Amino acid sequence: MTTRRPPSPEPFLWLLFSGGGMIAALLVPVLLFLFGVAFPLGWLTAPDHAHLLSVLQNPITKLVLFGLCVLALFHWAHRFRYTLYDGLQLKRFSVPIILFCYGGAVAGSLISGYLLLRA
Amino acid sequence: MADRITLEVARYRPESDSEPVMESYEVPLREHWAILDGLTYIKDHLDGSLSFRWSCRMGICGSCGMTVNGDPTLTCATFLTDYAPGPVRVEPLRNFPVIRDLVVDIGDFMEKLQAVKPWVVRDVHSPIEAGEYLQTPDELDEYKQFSMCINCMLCYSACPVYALEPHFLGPAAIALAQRYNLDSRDEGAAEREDVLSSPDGIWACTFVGECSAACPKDVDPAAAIQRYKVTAATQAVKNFLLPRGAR
Amino acid sequence: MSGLYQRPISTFWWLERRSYLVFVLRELSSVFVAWFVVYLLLLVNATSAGSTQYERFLDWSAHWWVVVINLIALFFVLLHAVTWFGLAPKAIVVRRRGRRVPPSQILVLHYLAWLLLSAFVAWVILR
Amino acid sequence: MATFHDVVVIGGGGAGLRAAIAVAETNPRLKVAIVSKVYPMRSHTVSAEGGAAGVAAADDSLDEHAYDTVSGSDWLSDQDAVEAFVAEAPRELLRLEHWGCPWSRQPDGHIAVRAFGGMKKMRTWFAADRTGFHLLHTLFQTALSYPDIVRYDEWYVTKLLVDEGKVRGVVAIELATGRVETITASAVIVCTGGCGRVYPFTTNANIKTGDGMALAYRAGAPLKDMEFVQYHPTGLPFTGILITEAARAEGGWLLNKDGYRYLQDYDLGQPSPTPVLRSMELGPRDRLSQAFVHEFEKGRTIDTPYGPIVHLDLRHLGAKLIDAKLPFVRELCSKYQNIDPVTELVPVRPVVHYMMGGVHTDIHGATPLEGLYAAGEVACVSINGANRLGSNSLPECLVFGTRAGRAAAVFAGRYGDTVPAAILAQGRDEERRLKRELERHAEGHERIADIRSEMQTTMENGAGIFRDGDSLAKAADELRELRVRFADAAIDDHSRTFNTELVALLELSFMLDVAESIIACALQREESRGAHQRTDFPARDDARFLAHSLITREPDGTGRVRYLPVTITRWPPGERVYGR
Ligand SMILES: Cc1cc2nc3c(=O)[nH]c(=O)nc-3n(C[C@H](O)[C@H](O)[C@H](O)COP(=O)(O)OP(=O)(O)OC[C@H]3O[C@@H](n4cnc5c(N)ncnc54)[C@H](O)[C@@H]3O)c2cc1C
Ligand code: SF4
Ligand code: F3S
Ligand code: FES
Repeated sequence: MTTRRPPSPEPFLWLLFSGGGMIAALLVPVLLFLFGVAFPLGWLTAPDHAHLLSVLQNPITKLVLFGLCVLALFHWAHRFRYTLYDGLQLKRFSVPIILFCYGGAVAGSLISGYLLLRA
Repeated sequence: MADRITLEVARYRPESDSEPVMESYEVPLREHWAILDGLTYIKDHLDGSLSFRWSCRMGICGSCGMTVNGDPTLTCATFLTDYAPGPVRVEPLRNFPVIRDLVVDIGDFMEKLQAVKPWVVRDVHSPIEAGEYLQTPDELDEYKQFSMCINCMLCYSACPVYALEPHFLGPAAIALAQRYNLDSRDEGAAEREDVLSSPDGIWACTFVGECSAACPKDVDPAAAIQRYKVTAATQAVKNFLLPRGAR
Repeated sequence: MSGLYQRPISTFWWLERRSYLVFVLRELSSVFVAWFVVYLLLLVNATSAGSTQYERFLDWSAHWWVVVINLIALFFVLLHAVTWFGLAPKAIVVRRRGRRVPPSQILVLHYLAWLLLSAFVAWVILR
Repeated sequence: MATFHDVVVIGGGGAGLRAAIAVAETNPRLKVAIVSKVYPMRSHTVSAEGGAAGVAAADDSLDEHAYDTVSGSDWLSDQDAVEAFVAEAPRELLRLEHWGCPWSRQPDGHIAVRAFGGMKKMRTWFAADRTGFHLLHTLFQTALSYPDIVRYDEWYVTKLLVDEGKVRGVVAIELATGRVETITASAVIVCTGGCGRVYPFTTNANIKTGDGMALAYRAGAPLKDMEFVQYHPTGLPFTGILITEAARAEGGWLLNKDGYRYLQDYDLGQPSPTPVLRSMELGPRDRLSQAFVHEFEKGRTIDTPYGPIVHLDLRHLGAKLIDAKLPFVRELCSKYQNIDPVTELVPVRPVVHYMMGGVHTDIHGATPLEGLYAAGEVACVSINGANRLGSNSLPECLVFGTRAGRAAAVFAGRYGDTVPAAILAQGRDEERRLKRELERHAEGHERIADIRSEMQTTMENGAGIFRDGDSLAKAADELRELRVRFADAAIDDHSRTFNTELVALLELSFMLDVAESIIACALQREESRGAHQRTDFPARDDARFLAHSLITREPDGTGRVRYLPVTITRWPPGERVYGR
């Protein structure tokens, strides 16, 4: 019998990171293009409020958006943590970095949950 | 084609230098001459005190890795004519301590290699008399790519994470662990897990992918690492969900 | 052993090679993914607060600096998507009838999924 | 300072690693060390391509493998050794399979075998065409699982320590620091590989400088059959990189400048579209290399800047087979020759490849010097006689590496770790000598590389594929001159850290010893047999020379040759017949 170390959180963080990376790659470009570029620049007319609200209030939409927000935030947290470690060589500050990144992701997830539930 | 080319070679003599200095040598530029032939020409005819490693000069022993014009390269398998008209900068492999001139210290890798248990682990070794363990060509293909590693260290030299984090297990060691994990004859995956799935193991790799780009043998260590991340993460979820006994 | 030489690593090591720079940019894309989440939540908040708030949001989003940020964000998010799909086949090994599905096929599948999903999302919103 | 190990193995190639594991398996209480001038996985075994012979197929038999080996050796091998060898080879190859060697397989999962030159049956195990690479890495990685095997990586052995006729250790330089250390032992196994670098054009790696042969020779052990130097018929011009015999075993043809399969003119059988075992391109290496020289003399080879060549034609094999079975050949051709064997002809010429001779041992790997063992290419048991068959060498490393390891373990187990004071004193003497050498040669004038390349030319001219009394006598004279010049060789490098020039100097001095022994043995053998072809004595002469030559070093440094009868058990000398 091999003795096991206490389970490390890394695999779970990595799963969240990967899930976020995948969903972000699949969904964010189109959403960002529409709402961030095409509508503001008038290339396409923005949907009217009623339609958007009805889409938003669909529980499936809420679920998908919630998943997107949580995973995307953890994706950011994980990647950004390593970017700070490696890109800026800040590994010696790993505790505050971890708190900032994953703490930020948790806080953001809570906010998104609240906002989406309320919608 | 000019018939000579200049090699700018990093010289480091620990007794007298505090850091490497570049020295230029002119060597013949001939067809079929590898960078290594240029270096042996220097050693044989111009300056016998230049130190570098080489042996097979056929790209299989893994001795002759150096940084050529900034890229990690097997010097016996890249050719002077490809760099004409020069000059060509030849430096020791990055990310390793330099012992002398173009010779680096790879002791760190040798320890990591041993740490991942790169040998067949089995609960019961069947006797030789029972014949070979059967393994179909498809099963062989599963791990074959990862068994091609010549330990040339180009991947370590290319990986920025290893540069910043010397404790990182690194591409080749992980690829070799995967070579055994994926071998149908091996049962040691669980024993390797602790080392591989540690913060200094696969999780330190941020998938820069330069290791695979540098690898002269198409081992694709980056793929080995990513595949193991999937395996390790699945395993962790299983461990988390299932009670201990049921595993 | 007398003096080993350890090459110092510059803070700007990622400028030394093009591939390192691409890597660092790829990693930075995560910041823009996070920015998008913020932007999305602002949109959600405005939409649920009623049509005037929603119109306000639309006006704000048309400010030149917001558009510039979003254009940059879009660039990074696309970089993220392309690199992500490019690397995914390395991690994923799919087997069909005992044979390994070639990585190129997995790549194509990813792009197909991307295309279909994007079209679907656009249809839902623009319908 | 001195460290003690029960058994010290010099060399981390196929033979050395196998021997070290055998010691650890035989007696786990023994401390065993591997001292190697390169990291073990860089040893030259890594370059072996084609495969390793061992009877595996149902239609094959040990006797047939033995007969092929004995006739291939032109009856100069010891048949008791050959019988032991063929019996144990399959077991060793299987053991390697159990250790993880990625042997190529048949669809049903069993080991696949291929044809090889001079072999009547398909019995060569292979791992694509990187057999040596996989074999070496498997052995090395398996050796890592034995915590009791201590390694001295990149340590260069300069001397064997002998007291009262017993070998009790070595002196070695740690290359990284220049530190000289005495490593004492109860038994020493020499596994330092061959000496192809004595010649100018060779498949052998830079490290194959015959160190172990010279170390043993200087310590008083005899060298055996040194005149038998194998030329491989297919090396790439310029680099000398080997195109494995497997290329011909898979169906490749040798063509002269007229596109003609010239081997049919040399009593090697008639051409057929598919390969026929022991015939044509699958004849033995000595005969194929000799045929090349005859073609050259008839003006039917092609001139290139790197000497005359013929062509190896693989085009009819097709890309699929080449990629499956000969991927490394394709890689090497495209990298080093800029050609694609799928569509183009591969230029090849004979190239020095292997030493049949070496340190004289019995079938347990023991040399006449107590406590000294040898295995692998450095040793001569002999199973190779006057000509080695392709793919017999890797299993030889395994079989006799194991045997030497076991014998040394048993021998060392009887000793304690007390080492005679005389040995330690010798170690200190050697340390002083090395220091003096460095100082003395710092004042020298001759370039090491010049002496080395002249020695190589001398050997090629004097003791090439064909030799005669005159060419050999001339070579002997030239070597004597080179030795004088060597005394004045210059070292530019005065550093202790990784001084590769000092290593080059020591290697050159070893090579000069080996070269002299080759010439001396070749001069005395007035017959033609296998790889030793005397144009002045073209016939085999069993009456006088069905015997091993043994050369020992006299106190004045010269070699004395005597003969030892060949052991014949079941196969009386006969005619070597190929293609019929
Ligand atoms: C290109 C090529 C292809 C071949 N293909 C085949 C094939 O297909 N089939 C086959 O059967 N045979 C083949 N051979 C032959 C076979 O590979 C070799 O004979 C065999 O590998 C020799 O193994 P070894 O263990 O004796 O020596 P090596 O592998 O040469 O190892 C020698 C070891 O000794 C060490 N050493 C040497 N001198 C010193 C010193 N002074 N101090 C410390 N250490 C020292 C070295 O570091 C090294 O570790 C081939 C040979 C060549 C050149
Ligand atoms: S993985 Fe590739 S680059 Fe890295 S050591 Fe192995 S062969 Fe060299
Ligand atoms: S370059 Fe380094 S970060 Fe990972 S993918 Fe390769 S090991
Ligand atoms: S010298 Fe062996 S790999 Fe280059």
